[in-house]
Amino acid sequence: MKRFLKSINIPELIRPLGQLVFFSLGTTIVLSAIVLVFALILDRTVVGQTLFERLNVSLFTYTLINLPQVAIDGLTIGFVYAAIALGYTMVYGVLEFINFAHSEIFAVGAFVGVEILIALDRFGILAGASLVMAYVYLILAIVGGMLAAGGLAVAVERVAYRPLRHASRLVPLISAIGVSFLLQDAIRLVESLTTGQFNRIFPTFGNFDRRVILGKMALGTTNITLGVSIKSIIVIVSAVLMLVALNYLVNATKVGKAIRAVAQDHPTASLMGIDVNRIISLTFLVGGMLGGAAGVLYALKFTRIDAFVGFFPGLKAFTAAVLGGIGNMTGALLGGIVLGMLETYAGSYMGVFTMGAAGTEYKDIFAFSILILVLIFRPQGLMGANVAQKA
Amino acid sequence: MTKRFWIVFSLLIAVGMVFIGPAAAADQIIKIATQSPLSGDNSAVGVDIKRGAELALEQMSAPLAKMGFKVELAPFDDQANPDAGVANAKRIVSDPAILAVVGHYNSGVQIPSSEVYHTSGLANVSPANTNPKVTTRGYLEVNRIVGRDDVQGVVGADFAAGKKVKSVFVVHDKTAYGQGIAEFFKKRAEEKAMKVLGFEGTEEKANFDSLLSPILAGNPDLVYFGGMYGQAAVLFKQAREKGYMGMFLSDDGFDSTDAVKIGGQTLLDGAGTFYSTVSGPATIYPGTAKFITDFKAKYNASPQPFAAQGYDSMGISLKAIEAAAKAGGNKLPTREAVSKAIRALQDYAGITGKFTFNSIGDPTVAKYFVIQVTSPDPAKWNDNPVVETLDIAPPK
Amino acid sequence: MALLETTNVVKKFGGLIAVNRVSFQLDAGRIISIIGPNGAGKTTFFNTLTGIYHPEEGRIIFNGKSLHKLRPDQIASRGISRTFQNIRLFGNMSVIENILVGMHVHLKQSPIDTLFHLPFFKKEEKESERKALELMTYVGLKGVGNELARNLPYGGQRRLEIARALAAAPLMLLLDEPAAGMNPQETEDIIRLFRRIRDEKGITILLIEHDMRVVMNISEWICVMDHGEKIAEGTPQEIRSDSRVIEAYLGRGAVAGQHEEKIA
Amino acid sequence: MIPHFFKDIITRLEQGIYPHIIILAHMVLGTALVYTSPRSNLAFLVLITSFFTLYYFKTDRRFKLIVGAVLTLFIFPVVGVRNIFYLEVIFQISVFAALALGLNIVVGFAGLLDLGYVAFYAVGAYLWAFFGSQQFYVLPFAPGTQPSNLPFLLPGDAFYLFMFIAILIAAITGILLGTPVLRLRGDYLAIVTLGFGEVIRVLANNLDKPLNFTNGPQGITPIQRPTMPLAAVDGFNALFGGLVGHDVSPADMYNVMFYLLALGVIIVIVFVTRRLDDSKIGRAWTAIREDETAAIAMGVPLVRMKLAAFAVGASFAGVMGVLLAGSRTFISPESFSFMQSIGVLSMVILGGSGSIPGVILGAATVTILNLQVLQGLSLYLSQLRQSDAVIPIINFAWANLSNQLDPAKYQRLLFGLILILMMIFRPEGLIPSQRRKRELAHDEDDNGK
Repeated sequence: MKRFLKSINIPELIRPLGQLVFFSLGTTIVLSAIVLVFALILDRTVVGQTLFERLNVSLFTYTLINLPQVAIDGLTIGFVYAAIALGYTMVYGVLEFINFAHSEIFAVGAFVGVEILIALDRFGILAGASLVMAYVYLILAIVGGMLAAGGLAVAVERVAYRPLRHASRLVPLISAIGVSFLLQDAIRLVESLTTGQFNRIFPTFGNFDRRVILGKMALGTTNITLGVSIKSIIVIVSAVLMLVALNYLVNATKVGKAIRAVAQDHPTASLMGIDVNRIISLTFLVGGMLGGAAGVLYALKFTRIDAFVGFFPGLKAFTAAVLGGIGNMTGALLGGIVLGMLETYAGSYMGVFTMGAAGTEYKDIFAFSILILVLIFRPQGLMGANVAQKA
Repeated sequence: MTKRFWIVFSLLIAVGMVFIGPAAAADQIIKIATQSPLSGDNSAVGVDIKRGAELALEQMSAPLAKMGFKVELAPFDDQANPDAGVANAKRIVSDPAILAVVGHYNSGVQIPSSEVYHTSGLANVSPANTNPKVTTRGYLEVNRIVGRDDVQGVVGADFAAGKKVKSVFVVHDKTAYGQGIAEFFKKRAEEKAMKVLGFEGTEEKANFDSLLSPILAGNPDLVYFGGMYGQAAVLFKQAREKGYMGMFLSDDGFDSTDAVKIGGQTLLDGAGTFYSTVSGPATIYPGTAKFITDFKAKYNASPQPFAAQGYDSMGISLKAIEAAAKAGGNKLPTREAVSKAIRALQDYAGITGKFTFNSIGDPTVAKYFVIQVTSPDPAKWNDNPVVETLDIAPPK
Repeated sequence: MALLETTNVVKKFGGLIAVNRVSFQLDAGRIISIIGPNGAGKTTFFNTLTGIYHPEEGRIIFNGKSLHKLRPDQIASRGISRTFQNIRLFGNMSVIENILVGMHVHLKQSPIDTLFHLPFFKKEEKESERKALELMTYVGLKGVGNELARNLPYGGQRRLEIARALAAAPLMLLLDEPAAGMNPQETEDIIRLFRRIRDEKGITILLIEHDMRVVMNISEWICVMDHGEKIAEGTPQEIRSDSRVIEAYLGRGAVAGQHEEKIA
Repeated sequence: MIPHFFKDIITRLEQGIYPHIIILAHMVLGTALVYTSPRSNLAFLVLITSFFTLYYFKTDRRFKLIVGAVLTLFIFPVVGVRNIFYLEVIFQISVFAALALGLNIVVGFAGLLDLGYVAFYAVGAYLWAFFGSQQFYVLPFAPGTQPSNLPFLLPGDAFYLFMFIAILIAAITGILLGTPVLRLRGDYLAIVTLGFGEVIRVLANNLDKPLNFTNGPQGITPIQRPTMPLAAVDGFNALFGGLVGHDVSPADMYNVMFYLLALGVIIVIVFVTRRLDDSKIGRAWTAIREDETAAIAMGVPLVRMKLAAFAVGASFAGVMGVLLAGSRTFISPESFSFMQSIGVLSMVILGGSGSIPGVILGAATVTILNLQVLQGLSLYLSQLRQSDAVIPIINFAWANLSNQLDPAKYQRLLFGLILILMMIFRPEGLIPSQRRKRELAHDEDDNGK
């Protein structure tokens, strides 16, 4: 036991936790400050007046009181993005290749997880499950989703990417886009033939939908509750666990060392006796498993999934990976959090600040604009990529 | 290599053609097309529109058969996509045997597709399209047997006013349908002196957090959603989870068992969930008992919303073709004659009401319902009680 | 006046200093070699000269004008042409088209000329085709104008790359290991070609080379780099006997004579 | 030996007068089949494949031109008005061929993977949709609440002018979008253009407030068509009335007109593409595609040349957008989704990026697969479902087949398969691009051949 404990590299386990707290707090503070400054400025203008007429509260108070909830929401979705982004970043770090199909691998994970739960539900197992068993079933679904997604990722790499590894950069990317489209319809085909349905809905069980109330605040004539639902907590905790585990795998194990070696230089790594193909498969496996777990968590959080469920989260997660510095794991984390926060802050306040002229419908444009701005002005991302372009 | 491939390919096709020969053109065949989403998101409803029409064709084509016509159904899948709808429409009008189209679930598809029907003089009876523009273009060929969004939005707002709603937040799904209905709701709500705290469109299907924060801050008496259940139910569920306890109101896009599968108990909490619709559950119509039994017998499933309307649209088409054929001396009627015959029908007794069309193709009186969600069990969706029924003539 | 003058050029990659304060002068009409062990920063130095990298510090003056912050294509139009260490031809274009791309900066045809095949366009295309064929003959590629570049034999590809570089009518030609992978006969031929280019066209040549026979045979001046720094400079004779060069290049205890044949 | 025997026949068929006969025979056979069974997909396939015989068999240029003109200007319109669906198929092939040719400049020539190409199509479509409809007067109204009987902003004949304006506007949009992003590496560029495509679609969806420019998701309708001179209809009827069998209505004639317009645009595009390809600009694009670093070192201004490719490609899409708005009379954001971009991309990849005949073949194949084969299969399956047919042995009743199994809906599968299979097995496409052979007269002389 002691030897086992000794073999665990404690700092490597804890380091990402510290980074997490730091990034989350930092982003929250910066964004909150920006929003508050805007609110202060706009409060005197017609924007503040309109809001006052409607809700009988000043724009600044409105902004301030909503802030904690917005921050929590932003953080939750941020962690979802971060978990998906890790899949992009792992593959990019090793192969310098954008795995466009990762979003569908994520979707497959979500579908398998949800199908497992629906099957359990059909046998009436879920309805009567105790709280502990509910969590066991959830974990079962997550594991199922991870295995399916991981396996699929490996298969896709084998079939559609490996034969193209030495072609020019765009060739595997086009193939990946093809895989992405193919998988979307494949999911639909399988779902429609087996279930006749197009949407799948995460069954209601356990206490996941309950909300932990953290506080109540008066806003004009109404009361705002500050809270976080249990499923959001599950999402955050699982995402953190995944990040920590992945970080440990890559930075403190032998396999991780091999992965890093392959990322540095394929030929040299193979000269050192590393089976490059196996490591690449492993990378896809790990990336896919993370994506699959994220998929099930996504379904848990948002209830309804369809075959195209992966597209937007996938694109956002890719943005997050680029934002943080693609190829860099900590960067993916930071990117996910920053993007989730930015998006939620923008979505929550833009409508109020522009008097309804540009509301949440511009949320996605916001994410794309960030992607474009980052790529233009800081293509290496916030943290800086650990892979330089091979000239 | 490639060249030879093409030669062989072309030759093969040519030879094949010689063997198949020109398909024998069977005269005296009458086809009635359906166009609805048979696949994809809206397919549950779309398939049942087709099934309703199919059932009607089976049961009511006897008079035409007696005249020596073989009546066939030609179902098309518009995929809820305007491009697919228009391409199908061109295909449909190019088949001279097709004399009428029952169709479209989505107004966004019906409007461009019916331009094609219009130019070819092909009659179209719509079982479900509620956008005003469907008929306000004034085409002779285009008719519908349901109400209109500009009325349905008003029905919703009037219902809300009746429930003493003082403030409302309006959300829509950024589709032609959802936004249209929401705009009319908003207009009427303002007339009724309700405070419209916000009017937002969103394509988001999962994460409504950022949309919910202004809703929660404003804490309106009612949240109105113009659009489909897939978004509405998720939004409502998330709103409840965040502590909103007011009333939800949506439109006939909400009418699907999946809505309650998603929302579950949350739809029943607080001030409850209601939706307005132009198509009540089949059970509510006087003549539908037999339809439901027949439908269940044939398809082994309960009819989805608009199945009965599909049945009636087909019935109207058959009746009009019969009338036109009789007027033409039992000969195959022209498309124009069929279109005119539909407009000429008086008090056609369908299972969802008596239909007479006005000069632009709206029914002279249409029924509107407001239904409350009372059970979290998807199986009991059709038992949800109708809390209000209105007969309203289309606006001038 | 020097054709090319660099002063304290520094190029870093993150923490790694690839080129460290290199100052260097090159007079017009000479043939100069840069040598140094692998990773000495020679190619990086080339890339800073041609604008692929921008140096963090220092000045590069070419033909009396600074090349500061210029893009590679702008530098090319100022009269610096180059070849690459690993041949970088446009493989799926024909030989003649490769050369025509080299002439890009000198072609004046406008889109209007192009679309309507105005007389000027026809004249220019004809003229440039003639020049391209001349260049092919000049470098010893004949009758392969319509071959795809990737189908040429290795030596032919090297020659084509030189022809393409010459097509831009440069003042200075940068050659990155032009003799790599050639047999002695081919090497002999190509050295003769370089001399002709310099003598007949008056083009200054700066080359990186590992093959000491080539270097000693052709260079009028040699500049030695190691670890990003210039450690020596001089005539071939001086370099041959420079102790620092021998140490850097051959490692301690090596005997120059044994390794002269081929040092890699 | 049988293969030998075939080889002999084929070699003989490729010589002398035989190609002419084969081409004509194929064309006449196709026409006859379509004429006798106007509702058969197969017959139509025979007719449309006569283009391939025309393309593949070596005959003199004039013969090809004449046969091509007869096919496109005479047979297709006549066959098309007899069955409007064919005209729709031919029109869609033309539209997609034009789009694919435009994308081909960006992807095939310059090697820039643009996943948001449909954005420029949208720009053109919305340009005419705005100016050729009542939308200008709808600006202050929320979608769906405008009064009826608003006037049109511009007369329908401004359509022709806007085909040219669209070239300009789309090209400018291409430059505006391209300027910030064309420095990016290929794979990043792909993702960013995808983002741009989505941004344009979301904008079209959302620019209904504060001022109602696009009418949001409701889309803009009606959009004006240019006036059709009565003489055209009468003339067509006088000339072809006998062949068609019935008088053509102006509505049908519009379809013919838009088809001919699309054809005209394609001819212009092919002309421009070929001229550009054989010039300094085309060589620069190919050089960039082959090796950016080498190209820029040779003095090719990278960003400017990429922008040129973007602008030229965009302008083609812009024109087709105007045409689409005019022919559909209805435009909504749904028509400009990411899937459309991928559809056009798969046409380019399937046919052979950089190859003009290849890209046209790709567009035709994918469109026919989409509109005829997949939909034909769907119709066939739905007939089977209605019937009592049973698969023997496994005893599966077709009626029980899921309604969701509808091949027409599986376009993504089709596009995906095309992209993957082509990348793995034939990345150069069905008809690979070929560099023009120059007539290097005196080079050959030198060589003494």
